[in-house]
Amino acid sequence: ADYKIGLSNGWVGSEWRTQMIEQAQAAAAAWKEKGVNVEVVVQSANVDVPGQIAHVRNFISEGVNAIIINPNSPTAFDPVFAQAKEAGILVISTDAEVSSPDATYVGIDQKAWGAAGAKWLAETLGGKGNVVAINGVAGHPANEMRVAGYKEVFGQYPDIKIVNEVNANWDQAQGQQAMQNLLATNPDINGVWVQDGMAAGAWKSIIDAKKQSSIAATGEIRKDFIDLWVKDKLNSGASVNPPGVMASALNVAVLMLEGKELKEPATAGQYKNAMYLPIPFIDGKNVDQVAKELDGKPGYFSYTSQLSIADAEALFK
Amino acid sequence: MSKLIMRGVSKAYGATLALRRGDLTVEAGEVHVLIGSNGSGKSTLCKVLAGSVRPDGGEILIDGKPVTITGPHAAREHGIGIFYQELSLAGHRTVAENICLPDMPGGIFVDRKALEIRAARYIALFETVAGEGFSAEAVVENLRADQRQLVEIMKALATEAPITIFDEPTSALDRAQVDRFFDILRGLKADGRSIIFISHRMDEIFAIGDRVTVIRDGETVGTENIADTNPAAVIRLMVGGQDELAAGASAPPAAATDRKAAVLKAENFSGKGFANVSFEVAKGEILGFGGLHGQGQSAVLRAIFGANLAAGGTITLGGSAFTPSNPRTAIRRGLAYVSGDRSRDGIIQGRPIIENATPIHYLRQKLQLARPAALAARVKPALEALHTKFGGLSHPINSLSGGNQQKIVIARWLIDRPDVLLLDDPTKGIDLSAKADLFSLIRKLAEEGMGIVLYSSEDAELLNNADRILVFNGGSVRRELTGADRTRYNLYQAAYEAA
Amino acid sequence: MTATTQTQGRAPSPMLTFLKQPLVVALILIVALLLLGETLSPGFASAQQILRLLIVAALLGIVAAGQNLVILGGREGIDLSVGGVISLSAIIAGNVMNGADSAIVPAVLACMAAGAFIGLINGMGVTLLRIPPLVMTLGMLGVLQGLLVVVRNGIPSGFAAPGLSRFVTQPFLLGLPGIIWLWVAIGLLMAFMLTRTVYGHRIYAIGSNEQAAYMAGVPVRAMRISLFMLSGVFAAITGICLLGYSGSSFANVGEQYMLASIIAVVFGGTPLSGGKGGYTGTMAGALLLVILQGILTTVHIDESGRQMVFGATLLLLMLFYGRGRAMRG
Amino acid sequence: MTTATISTQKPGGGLKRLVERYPFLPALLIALVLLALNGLYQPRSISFIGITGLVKTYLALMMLAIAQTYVVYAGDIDLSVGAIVSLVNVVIVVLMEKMGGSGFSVVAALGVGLLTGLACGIVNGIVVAALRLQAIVATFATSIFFTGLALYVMPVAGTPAPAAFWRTYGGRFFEIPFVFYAAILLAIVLYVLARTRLATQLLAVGDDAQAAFQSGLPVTRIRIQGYALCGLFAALAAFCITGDTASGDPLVGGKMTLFSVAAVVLGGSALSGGFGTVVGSIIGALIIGLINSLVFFVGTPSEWQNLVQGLAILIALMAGVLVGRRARA
Ligand SMILES: Nc1ncnc2c1ncn2[C@@H]1O[C@H](COP(=O)(O)OP(=O)(O)OP(=O)(O)O)[C@@H](O)[C@H]1O
Ligand SMILES: Nc1ncnc2c1ncn2[C@@H]1O[C@H](COP(=O)(O)OP(=O)(O)OP(=O)(O)O)[C@@H](O)[C@H]1O
Ligand SMILES: O[C@@H]1[C@@H](O)[C@H](O)OC[C@H]1O
Ligand SMILES: [Mg+2]
Ligand SMILES: [Mg+2]
Repeated sequence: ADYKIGLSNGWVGSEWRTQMIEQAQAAAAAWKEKGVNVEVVVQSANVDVPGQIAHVRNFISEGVNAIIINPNSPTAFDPVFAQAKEAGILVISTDAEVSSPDATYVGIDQKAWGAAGAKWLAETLGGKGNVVAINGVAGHPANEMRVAGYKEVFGQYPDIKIVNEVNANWDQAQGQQAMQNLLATNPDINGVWVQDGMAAGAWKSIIDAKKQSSIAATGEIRKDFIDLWVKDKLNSGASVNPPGVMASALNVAVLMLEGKELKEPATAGQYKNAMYLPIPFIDGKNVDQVAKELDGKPGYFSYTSQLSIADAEALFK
Repeated sequence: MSKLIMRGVSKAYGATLALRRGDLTVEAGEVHVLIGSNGSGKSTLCKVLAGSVRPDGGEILIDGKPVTITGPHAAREHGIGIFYQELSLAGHRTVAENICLPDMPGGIFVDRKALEIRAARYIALFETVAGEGFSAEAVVENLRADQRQLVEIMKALATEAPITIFDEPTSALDRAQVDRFFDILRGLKADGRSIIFISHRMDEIFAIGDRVTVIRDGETVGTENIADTNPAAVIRLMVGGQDELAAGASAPPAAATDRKAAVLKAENFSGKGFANVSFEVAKGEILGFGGLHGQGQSAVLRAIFGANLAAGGTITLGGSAFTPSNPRTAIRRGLAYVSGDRSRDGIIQGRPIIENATPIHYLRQKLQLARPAALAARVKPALEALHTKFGGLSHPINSLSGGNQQKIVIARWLIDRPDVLLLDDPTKGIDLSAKADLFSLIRKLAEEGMGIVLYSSEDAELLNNADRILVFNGGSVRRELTGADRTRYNLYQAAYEAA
Repeated sequence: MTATTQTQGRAPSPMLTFLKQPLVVALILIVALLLLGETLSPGFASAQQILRLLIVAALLGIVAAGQNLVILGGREGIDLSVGGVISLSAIIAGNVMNGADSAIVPAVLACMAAGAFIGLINGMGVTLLRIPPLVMTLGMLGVLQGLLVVVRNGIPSGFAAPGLSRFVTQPFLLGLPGIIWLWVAIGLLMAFMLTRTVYGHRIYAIGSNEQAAYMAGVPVRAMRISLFMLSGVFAAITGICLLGYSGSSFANVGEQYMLASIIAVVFGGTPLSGGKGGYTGTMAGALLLVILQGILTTVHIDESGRQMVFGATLLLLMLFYGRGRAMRG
Repeated sequence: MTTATISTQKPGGGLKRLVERYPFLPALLIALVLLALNGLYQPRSISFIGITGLVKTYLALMMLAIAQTYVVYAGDIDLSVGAIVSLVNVVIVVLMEKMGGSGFSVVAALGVGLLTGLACGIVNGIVVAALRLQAIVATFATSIFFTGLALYVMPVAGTPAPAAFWRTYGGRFFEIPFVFYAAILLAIVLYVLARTRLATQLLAVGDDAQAAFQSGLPVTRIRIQGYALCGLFAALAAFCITGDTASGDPLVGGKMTLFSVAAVVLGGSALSGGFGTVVGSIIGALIIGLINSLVFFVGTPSEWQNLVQGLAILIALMAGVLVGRRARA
């Protein structure tokens, strides 16, 4: 059978997104060996919410079999997804969950992602100390879920005190500036919970302040950071949100188009439509291994993983 | 009881005292002329009355009752209408909309019909003299300068205000338009309305005024009945002690000049607004351009200077060919151009006097650095030659009156002597003593060997100062007046023929 | 009218005139904000921290120099594309030097050339096609954002050379890093250029009255194009420094500088209408903005509160400067 | 173009008058060409369903472009429109939810939404016109403030709008989609607005604010009214986006601001004020949508899409400005 799958990405401000699309395109090509022709059509550009709704409408016009979207808003697509479903199109969101009952989410649990980093940090600090958090864009659902994740974990450690939380808009330089301001006014920081995209910046400020031996902080999954981590023996740990999530979603989508049925229906998450992928974790124990795997990749390349076709097949009856 | 009394009105702009003690009494049914040299405070006084300038002190009585005018809108409610010297039009709107702008008929919605009827009434007043392209539907931006001034007049008339101010309403109008306007003013007067009228043209003042108030250095120095005075007396009042600087009656120009040494020659020169214009200017000659305004005189000058596009013909400068392309190349070839529209073409608002005086010097000397001391040494003599009054070279040009601003702009051309000086109605809106300074300087420059082309919208200026006059009509030269032919009669005849 | 009457008006007291200068206002506010920051979060005004704030302010101040020139040049001059130029420059610099000190010079040259080229296109659009600057540079920003994706795709890496990082973050002379000296040098150069060179006077001339400048032989178009090119070059320099600051380049580094650079200029007393103002004020404006953001980072409140306070404070500070003239004179 | 040759006037005379009267004609032409190209590459995109989808999707941006147009008329600009959209969106969604999602709650919430937009507009108007702050920076500051408020009202996206609301927006009556009724109603409202005294006054202020003031127009009040109208239409844009997205999201409008400015320019209005039409802005919004779709339908590789879009918009912006001016000049 032959399928046409539309990929929509509404923000191009991060290399992570480019890698996400490239991996998804490669995954589609890999189906050829299985005798399945998967054609992908991509819409990827900076758009506002109406612009990304238009992506979906364009895919409907184009007559695709499935749409995989990294959505600019969790809730904005309910009506248009309903329309896609009416047109017989399978809709899968990835990287950020959507509220639509007509879509399935295939990606990581952002809350668990946030919790994993927090857990590592709390344990590394021996369950006590002053912690600051540097977050992405306030109000952005992925950000808020991650925040909920760390709050839950830190809540379990009475001796861990969150002394400040700031937003640095997933911008590395802003993360660096925020960290520097926090360091100046909170000389007794023990730990930093910071999201990817900004952790490298935060670490830069920690190193500039010569506090890398006394502060533990979460890290990044980009190769250039992993290299630094190894070289400077940083006390870091990183939850992995692999850019391969869209490739994973694509493999799941093809199997669904093939008419296969999930062993366990996708009912997780706040919207009861999620199927969560595993979240790898990098810390001192495996960082050398990760660095080796990333050898030869460009600096902005993110450590990644994805469901192979076989992995995906294992999820279906 | 007087219709309007203004007493002791004062206004300072920062360090500039624009108005010290403005007194003005206007009766119902009179045309009251306000006269004074540039920067004496006439417009300021009027703007205080019209509500667009907030006075620092003084009192205003209308019909004997003291009033406080809080803004232009309030002024209209007190029965004051105004023609602004710098106009107050919306360029993209139509003539009809502009006429009715201060008071659009209708409520939330514009009553188009009423608007058209109201506008038509005022447009009709000038129907015969408004010229081509003037209509209720015309977009103001597309109109000529005189037509815009007419729109502003109509706008002022449409207020139907008991007191209407006209602040230099005739500066861009031609004779026929002025005549029509004066007829209308006489009608208003007959209806008992009060008119405040400002002009620098003595003939107009005596043609239309009933009384005249003279204002000098921000202070009212006297009011006379027009019938009881004469131009010389008014001028004496205006200039205070310096009465030797009488009106534009400079000596009749020198006779024949050496025609062979042409510094500027135009042959079949054509472009937007003019065609097949040919002439020569000799070293030491002042060549006049005359005729009704807007007949191509200004366009020719701007095209030679490279500021307007030329379409055909040849220009020869000092014996070699010259293709006008932009002002910069023209300046490098020794051309100078002074525009009467100083706020558009001349002054660099808000910048020091020295920066306003030096741009040509920079270009001609290929300077890269601006060393204040060295520049001051060049600028000062040029300013002194024009009797320019200024505080310091680092003061902003805005601190000067219009006439002195214009002198700065002229001075910038004199630091490095040009070969040819193109004067495009250079005295528009500048006062009599400044004019006298300017023309004596021009004559001196000519005597030193400069070739000068002078376009003036004032006939007296041309007749008194030009050695020869080319009369323009419809974009080309109709007549050359030389020697004893240079009479007002000949000038008008050529200007009006077949026009 | 004589020279003496010109100056007889009620001259405001010299003290008041002095206090009303944008630069003075900004400096007073800077001190006040530092004190406020120190009160709210002890340590905020420590020497080390002020030094770090200065580095961040220098990054902003350098782009703002170009923004300032474009704005001074008038005709609604504004450059919204600086953010895109910064990002592009950081990427180019990272890839050309790729961690090698020996490649810093070629990297800097490449970035400045790219910045100048983008400025050239902006300037040509604005002058030759007479596209309003806001429109032209907004369109250019869209193009650059797209270009970043394309360029990024084919490019291996992007590391700052250690020398560059040291230049931005490590003490170089008198305890101050190179970037601060660079900023000071740019400040001196700008001041000299604007007050003592023909080029500077011409900037004010075209900004104040383009038509008059043209009639006085100023090469208006060439001037305006050169201003956009300078803006591109300054943005490129910020891009390079930003690479040094963060160590590696990443997409969209420049985004936050677009409106920030304009605000710094306005805080410094240069109105967006052009022809008036200067760079010294802008330097203070950049510092002011960075300190304000710093304070907001260190106080512990909700992000919604932070944004409301930030927005309101910006408005409040603008009341000190950028107010337009009253209609009624 | 043929009109020019038929005309007895000098070349361009007929076209000139046509464009003077209908300044949006060049934009309309561009939009029609784009529509045809979309149809050529993807016939279904211009089917009834396709067009319905286009209108449904871009009605919000059209509204926002209209909002922006009224301030641009007066020579102002509003960089907070996107933030107002977000704020109104979360306010109405939260209210509808709090009041139980009945038909009445929807109407009441919409009323409050309009008031919210109006209030934001008036705040902008006061800040820009009464306090005389520069529009670009001042409305940027208010946009930060409004975003903070939106985050306060709804810290994270997610609350759904009641079905009664979005099913109406997405539904059909007598086989005709609701949005077409909305479009017709909008056309009538705009026609009526164009005849108001305010529209003419805004344009007169945009032409020359000082002249308008001296003519006795209450310039400050007029500009505030322009911003108020802008706020109202931003609220309508929020209704549309809520109808099309059926939910609340405190960041939903953020990116729309610059697109609204681009749409206004694409539509042939002058950013300097005094000249333009709302119809043009509506077409401008459509042009943006049509370009985005066309880039996809012609099969542009993903990494090139943003660049091609950016270039196409830049070229369309230039074309709009150039054609409009050439015809008028
Ligand atoms: N807005 C202003 N700011 C600063 N100074 C001003 C302003 N308006 C006028 N002045 C100054 O006030 C003085 C009086 O100007 P005003 O315009 O009233 O003169 P005027 O008599 O109308 O002159 P003119 O005949 O040239 O029109 C001048 O010195 C002028 O430079
Ligand atoms: N006829 C004119 N009158 C007034 N201003 C003009 C005229 N022509 C052009 N200008 C203004 O001057 C600017 C510069 O025009 P100009 O040709 O010649 O540029 P330039 O930069 O001096 O020349 P170059 O490109 O050789 O450096 C234009 O953008 C325009 O605003
Ligand atoms: O993890 C982030 C992902 O969620 C976002 O969508 O893109 C950037 C990544 O850093
Ligand atoms: Mg005057
Ligand atoms: Mg040129």
